[in-house]
Amino acid sequence: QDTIKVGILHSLTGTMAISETALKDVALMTIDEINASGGVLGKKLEAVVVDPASSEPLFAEKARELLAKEKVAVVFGNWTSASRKAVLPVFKELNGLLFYPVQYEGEELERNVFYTGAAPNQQAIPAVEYLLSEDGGGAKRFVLLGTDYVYPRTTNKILRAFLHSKGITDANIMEVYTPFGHADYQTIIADIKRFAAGGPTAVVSTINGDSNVPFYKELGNAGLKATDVPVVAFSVGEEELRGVDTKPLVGHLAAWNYFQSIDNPTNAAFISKWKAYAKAKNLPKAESVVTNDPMEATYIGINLWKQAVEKAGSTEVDKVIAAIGGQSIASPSGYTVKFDESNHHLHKPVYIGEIREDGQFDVVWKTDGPIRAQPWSPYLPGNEKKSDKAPAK
Amino acid sequence: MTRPTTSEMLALTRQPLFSPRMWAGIASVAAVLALLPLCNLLFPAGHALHVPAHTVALLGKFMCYALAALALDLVWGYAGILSLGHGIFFALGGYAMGMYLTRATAAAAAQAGGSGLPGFMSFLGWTDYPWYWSFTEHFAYALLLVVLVPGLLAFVFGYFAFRSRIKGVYFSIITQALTFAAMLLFFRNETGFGGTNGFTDFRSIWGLDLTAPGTRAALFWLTLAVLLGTLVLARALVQSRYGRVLTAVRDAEARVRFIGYEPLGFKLFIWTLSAILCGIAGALYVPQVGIINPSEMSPAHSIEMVIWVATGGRGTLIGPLIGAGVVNGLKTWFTTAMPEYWLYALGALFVLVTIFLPQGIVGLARKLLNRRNKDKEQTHA
Amino acid sequence: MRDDGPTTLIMNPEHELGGHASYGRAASSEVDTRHGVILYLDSVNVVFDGFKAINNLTLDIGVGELRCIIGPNGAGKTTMMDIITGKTRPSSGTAFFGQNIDLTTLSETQIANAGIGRKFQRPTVFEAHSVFENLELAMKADKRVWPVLGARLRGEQADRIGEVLETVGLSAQFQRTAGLLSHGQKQWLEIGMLLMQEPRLLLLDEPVAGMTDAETERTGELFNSLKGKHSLMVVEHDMDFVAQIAQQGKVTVLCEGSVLAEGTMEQVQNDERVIEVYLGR
Amino acid sequence: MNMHLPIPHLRRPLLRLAPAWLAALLLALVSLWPLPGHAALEPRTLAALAAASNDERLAAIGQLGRSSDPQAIVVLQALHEGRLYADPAAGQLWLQSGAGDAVTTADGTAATLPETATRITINNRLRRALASALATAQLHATDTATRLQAARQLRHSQDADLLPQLNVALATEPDPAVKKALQIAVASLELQSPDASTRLHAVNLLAHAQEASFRAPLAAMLEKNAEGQFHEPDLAVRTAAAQAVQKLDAHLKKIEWAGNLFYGLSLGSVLLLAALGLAITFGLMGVINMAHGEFLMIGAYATWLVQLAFRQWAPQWLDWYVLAALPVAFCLTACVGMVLERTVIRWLYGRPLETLLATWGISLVLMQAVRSLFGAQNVEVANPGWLSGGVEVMNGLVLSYNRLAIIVFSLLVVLFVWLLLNHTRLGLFVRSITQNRRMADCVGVPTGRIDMLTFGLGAGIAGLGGVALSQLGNVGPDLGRAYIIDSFMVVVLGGVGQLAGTVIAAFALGSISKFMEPFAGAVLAKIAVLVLIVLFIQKRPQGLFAPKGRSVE
Amino acid sequence: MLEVTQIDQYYGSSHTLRRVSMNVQSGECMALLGRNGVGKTTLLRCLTGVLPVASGHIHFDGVDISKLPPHQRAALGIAYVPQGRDIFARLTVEENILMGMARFPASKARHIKEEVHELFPVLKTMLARRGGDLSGGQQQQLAIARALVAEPRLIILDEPTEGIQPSIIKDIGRVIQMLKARGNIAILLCEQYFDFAHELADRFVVLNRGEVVTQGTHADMGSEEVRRLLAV
Ligand SMILES: Nc1ncnc2c1ncn2[C@@H]1O[C@H](COP(=O)(O)OP(=O)(O)OP(=O)(O)O)[C@@H](O)[C@H]1O
Ligand SMILES: Nc1ncnc2c1ncn2[C@@H]1O[C@H](COP(=O)(O)OP(=O)(O)OP(=O)(O)O)[C@@H](O)[C@H]1O
Ligand SMILES: [Mg+2]
Ligand SMILES: [Mg+2]
Repeated sequence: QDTIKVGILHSLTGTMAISETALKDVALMTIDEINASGGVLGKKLEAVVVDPASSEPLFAEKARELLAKEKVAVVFGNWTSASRKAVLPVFKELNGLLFYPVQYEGEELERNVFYTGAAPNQQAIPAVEYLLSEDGGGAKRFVLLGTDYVYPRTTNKILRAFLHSKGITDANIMEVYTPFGHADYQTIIADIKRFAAGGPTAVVSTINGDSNVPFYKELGNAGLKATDVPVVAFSVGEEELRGVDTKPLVGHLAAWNYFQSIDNPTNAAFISKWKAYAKAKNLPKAESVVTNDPMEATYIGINLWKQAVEKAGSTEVDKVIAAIGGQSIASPSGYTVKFDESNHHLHKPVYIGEIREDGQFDVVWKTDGPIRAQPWSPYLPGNEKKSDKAPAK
Repeated sequence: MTRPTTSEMLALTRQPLFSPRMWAGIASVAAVLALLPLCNLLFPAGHALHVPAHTVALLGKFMCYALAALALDLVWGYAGILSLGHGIFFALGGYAMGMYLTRATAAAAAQAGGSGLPGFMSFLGWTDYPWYWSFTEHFAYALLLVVLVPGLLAFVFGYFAFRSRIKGVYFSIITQALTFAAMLLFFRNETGFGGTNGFTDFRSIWGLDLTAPGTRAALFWLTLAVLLGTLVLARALVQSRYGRVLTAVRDAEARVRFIGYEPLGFKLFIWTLSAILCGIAGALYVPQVGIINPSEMSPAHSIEMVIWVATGGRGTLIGPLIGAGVVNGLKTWFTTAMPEYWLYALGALFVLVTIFLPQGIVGLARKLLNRRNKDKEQTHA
Repeated sequence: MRDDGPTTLIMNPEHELGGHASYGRAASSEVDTRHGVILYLDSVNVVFDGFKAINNLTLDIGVGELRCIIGPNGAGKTTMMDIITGKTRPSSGTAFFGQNIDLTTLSETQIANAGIGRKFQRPTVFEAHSVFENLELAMKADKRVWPVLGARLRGEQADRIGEVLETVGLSAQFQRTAGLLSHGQKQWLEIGMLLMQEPRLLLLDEPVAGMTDAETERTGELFNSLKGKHSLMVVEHDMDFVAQIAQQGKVTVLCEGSVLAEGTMEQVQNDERVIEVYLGR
Repeated sequence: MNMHLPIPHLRRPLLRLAPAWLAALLLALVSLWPLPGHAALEPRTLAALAAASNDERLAAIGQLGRSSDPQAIVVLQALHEGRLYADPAAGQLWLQSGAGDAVTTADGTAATLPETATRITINNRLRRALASALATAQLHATDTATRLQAARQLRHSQDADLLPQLNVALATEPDPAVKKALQIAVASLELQSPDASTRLHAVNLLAHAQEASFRAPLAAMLEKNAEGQFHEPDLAVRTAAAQAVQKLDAHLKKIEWAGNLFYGLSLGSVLLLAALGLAITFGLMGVINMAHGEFLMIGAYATWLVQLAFRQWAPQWLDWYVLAALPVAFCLTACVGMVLERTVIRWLYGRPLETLLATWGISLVLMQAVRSLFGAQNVEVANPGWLSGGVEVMNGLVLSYNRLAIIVFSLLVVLFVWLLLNHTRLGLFVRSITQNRRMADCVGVPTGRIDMLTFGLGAGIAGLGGVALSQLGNVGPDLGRAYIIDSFMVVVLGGVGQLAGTVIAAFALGSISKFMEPFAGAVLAKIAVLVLIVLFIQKRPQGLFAPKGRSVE
Repeated sequence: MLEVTQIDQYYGSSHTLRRVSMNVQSGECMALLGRNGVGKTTLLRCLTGVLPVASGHIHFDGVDISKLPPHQRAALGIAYVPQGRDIFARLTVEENILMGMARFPASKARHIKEEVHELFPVLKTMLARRGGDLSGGQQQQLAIARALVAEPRLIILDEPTEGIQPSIIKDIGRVIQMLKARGNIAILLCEQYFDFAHELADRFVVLNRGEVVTQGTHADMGSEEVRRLLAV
């Protein structure tokens, strides 16, 4: 056998296709790139793309198929936490290897999973810290606005505890949730407006996917500007902004570990590769493709896996897991990021960006360098006991 | 005019459950299915007769879907009640089983030093199981819930709906509203069922390791047995006088009243039975698939169930089984073979089936069989 | 060819009226006909969005009587049957079955189980069922869910279905799907279903519409044979047929929702008002 | 190393964080090359605009705002709008003109932008200061509207240094409206005044301003500090403040109520537009049209395409692209609908449940087709100028233009459909066909053609709905799925085949949701509405406008 | 005017019409007789196009219409009063009558002719009522009215007297006589009510088991042979 099979488990249809399709393409691009430079251990990588169609049971089924039938060495995939939770048992049972590229709520550490997205302390906490700072507007009141599911609920719980530690009382925190696919934010924005009359206010948005557009449109039309009430979002990146008229959004914020607008050679190369790839493969709207954080996380995830395989000299899961800790790579985010020796997360820099008229971000704040992930947030009770070493077999 | 004899007429009402040929067909399919886990257990990987574990798992899942489809066909095909919300019963059965499995996992974790609560509960800051989780650590009670919860919900909902004489699309749409509302409710963390993530990461059932091939095989056989049992039961039901009253209700509900049957009870019985069967399907599904979450309650999922039935042939009992197998099988195959284009294939399939096979796949099979029989007769004659 | 005609229908003692407690759960008590009257309608009114379909109608039918009802189109004959069978609720007035059963408070099912059967003006049968099954469904039996679940056809019940099949002339068609019958055949089937129900009171709305003259006559014989054991209310526009079955019995003429005339066939046929509104010149 | 990123449509170099050394260099250079001519704009101040520290830049902005030089405003405006460039090498600032690419130096002389120049980026804090500074500078503008705008802007300023300037402006202001706004701005600053009577005067003024943002400072006066003393020592002022708060609260309640009403209407109109097409294809024709959502989606994508076309070929008319999108979307979806009707639906009349299966298949195909053609991501549909923003009524309730427009539009569409169905024979024929297809055929109704037209009409109306939806939310392949369930609820709740029912049901559902949302929260409100629908159907098993009569059994 | 040659029709595998031939001339009334279930309605449905014919031809005015869909036949002037009335139940009586004029352009189909009201006075009083609410006999009258307003050249009546009160049956008889007298309309009348048919028919055909077994003129209608064919 002269190829190594690599599974790509991203929804290409259904509600999550909107975000995940691009990750599949980036993964394929990265694999092409690796193959062009000689492959891994002298073998070419062969991507096995499947479509779990945004359905969790199908994710589990497809994960099993990839591991048991296709016998892939590693799987790059998933976006939602629910889908990740759905495939976990399969990866554990069949001792597979999953690279998960999206920021998430933490509270998880699995032997078979490597997390290349941000844990809450690598995204949410710094963002709120910024909002509290003078430059961020010195917010005294916070609206925690999210879609009603696990990621926002968890993140907001962590944030609330964090805000308490900063002396912000519950009276100054408003927590609001909307159902999936909510498209009518009139009432909520009126409420925010009323709430904001009580002092400098910022909104922390964990609104999911499709609801962002109606939210921002309504926000703009209601006359709430970023200078009045800045909104920082954790799931709005360049890709999402492609579908929004950004003029009214200028000045609103996002926190990520990577922005396309970051200026460094690695990033420039990454971006131009992606554009060239999109054009070559004739992806829809290839002329206007952008890069974003999960795409970067996918890209470095695959490369780090390659390094680990080469270090281990084998694609065997146990050996790769043993080899991966401490692997590092010069990433498009401008820093050399490395896998933590023990907790399966990356050390990543955090950037806060303000939305620009062209749909890109102006970085207005950043950490001094990569910071270590805390999968178990210290702001949640009971977590102090938890070990942040990934469990052994 | 010749008058039919009594025995002729009695023979007509006392038909065998299935024709001998049908029996043979069912038996052989069942036998092949039953052998699969054995092949998995007995032959080592690489052996010509080895059946990979994931194939067994996949077929186990399809059989659960088939059971749900069969349940749906009972109400839709025979009582004319189109439910666009059967996913709720499936999910409730699944959740009931999931509660048991989750507790088993949590209990195992407690021995290793965990809190004894599932992660999402400790996360909510709960120190104990809420009341509606009481006794779910007992397998028997969980089984009771599997039957009771969907059954009770269906009974209450059905009682009021049928009493108000809600029919047709009105009924369909409120079932959809029901499942949609339930989905939103289960999405919430506070509801105490794990929010969007639902339950996953089950370890053991009834003390047995869930990942062990033997346990998997046992679950597979159990599902197969339940499916066959249900098929026979359903067949007996629709062939009985009750079944005939039911179809009469479907075709002319008002007329049925004037000959002295009260449709409410007839509908309610089949509706509740169907919900219970669906709940059982869900309960069998969860340990085999390893996850239950609110997406099972999404309206689209319920519509898919309807589509399995329609594709196979509604009002035929065998049809839904075939439909569930074919649609899901194709979906499994397509999503790997042509991940970006499979929706075209599936969509086209649905369109073509409705236009060219009004009675579904079974209808087509019947047509072909009839034609062949006729040809035979002609050649004999 | 049949030679014994409708006489096969003469009921064996087991089917005799009152021989059994009523099966249906509806009639908690047996219908009380000690005064010799099976149906009372008293000053019944029905209004449909302002239109008075039944206007202060008072009418009674005796046990074993065959009553013919005639009257112009739209007089309210069908509506009257709707009231008796619970399909329509009167705006005011009372309708009693025997002395004790208040029809206005019962559901269609309860009324059917109390012993009132009906043939509709437009033949309505269960189109997806065979002729045989239609009769089987209509057959007198306990029609609640649990008993039905356990019900199996017994030999004597099958015999009875055979008899009725013959009576309505559908023996050869007994396995055919009812939906495929012609209009007239459906009429017969519905009459057959009514016979299977063994009701105490039969309401027949235009039973011979669409039948040939010969068949009409046969139907007439059938009804005459039922007279006395059952009470019948027959609505028809075919005067020859009415004359055949009414014989010396009472004929009621409805017009604009109330009784216009009542009397023997001869009397009403010569009534000027009846000729004016109904028979024509 | 500075990389020039190859983004073709961006002519100017991408900005980045200005490193500290750059700013220092700039500062040095600027001081070496004094700007000629304009002594009033100190080069040092200008240079500080590009400084690394935001505090320095804030100070510079403040200074420029108070400067009397008209060029100061120009510079500030450029900074505000991201048109100000600095070049560490040249030590110079450049302004890009708002309209085109013309570039001037800070003093207004024409120049060309060097390759090495980078855009000066600002953040919200600076933006806020800029707005304030610009407003201060504009207090004396000749245009009344500009002055009013400036005065309004300054109402929320906390900067007590502004007081003298405001007072100067107040003294010279001729326009009463501007004067009022200025008074309020002054009053809001005077709340901090050490003089009790000034404070009392301010409180009384603010009591009439009816603006939510003054509630907090007023309420704060009534609170006690840690030592148990009122923040506001003077009793009279406190009483006045208490009254003012009361008054404000009453006003806020009123606004909330009116707001809910408007939101309800608006949500109702959205539901109506989403459901109206379905009321035809499903309600009148009996097709359980699961692809209805995709018709909405096609309408929305048509809007996007029209917008693209306008951007490409008629940018000067861009603001009116929505109007052009209406007929385009209608025709496009109607055509798709008619093609589907002729090829698929027409085999399924009289088998309504099969239509569910087939249209579900169609919906899958349409959705995937859009994904293949335009990508899985959302596409950007911008509100044109006249649909952006909103009008503020009752001092605090913003009615956004797009929502107002959609309410009106939905009523127009209803009128159109009503006329078409009730005042042409089409409606009669459609109804006759659904009731008895065979007989309709026998009396001479060309059933095939009528079916096609009607389905096309339903689809086309859905397309119009899509245009409206594109102005509110995202436009993506899944757009339809989000609305299909609501649409069916509306049609069924209103009573299948009842146009009036659909209208009433849509507005009722909208209002109920919106009145419930404030106290139940969006999630529970949604659940409650669904449960209410279930309960309501129990009461009226055939919807709001149930068909009556003998024929319905 | 109407020429039916050798048509066959099958319901599935049952052969319902066997090589049926007949013709109807303008200005005459042709009676179609036969026992229940012999295929009368089936034949009429074939003529209106509701059912396809398996073989054979139907010519109307010399044009072969056997493949035309019903609405095109209606456009040629064939009106049909079906057995079972087929009223549009949720349309008003007025709309039901207007539907009869569907083959005309809208401008010609706005008003109902007074003639109809004279013939069926009840309908006039019930114009705003839903068709489905009418009594059986009223519906039958409505169905006939709907056919008459189409100004047909061939009118096909399937048991038009069913459920109608005697006086109106007489009126309908008079109408048919009048139509006959006009001379430009062909009438095909399927009727179980023998006396009624006898009175009106110029010619007749008797069907039995889907076959034409006898036919003849008015004079032969009372014959023993015909009566035997109609008896049970
Ligand atoms: N649901 C209803 N709504 C309005 N009017 C109705 C309704 N039901 C019946 N009617 C009217 O009531 C009157 C009586 O109708 P009914 O059917 O009882 O007449 P009938 O005596 O049976 O006539 P026929 O001999 O023609 O069958 C008719 O004028 C009819 O139009
Ligand atoms: N849709 C159908 N499919 C199969 N057989 C049918 C169908 N409709 C009618 N038939 C059969 O075809 C035969 C002729 O029916 P048709 O309705 O033409 O009879 P008819 O002469 O009009 O009788 P009637 O006088 O009772 O109206 C009957 O035996 C009937 O059972
Ligand atoms: Mg009647
Ligand atoms: Mg007939």
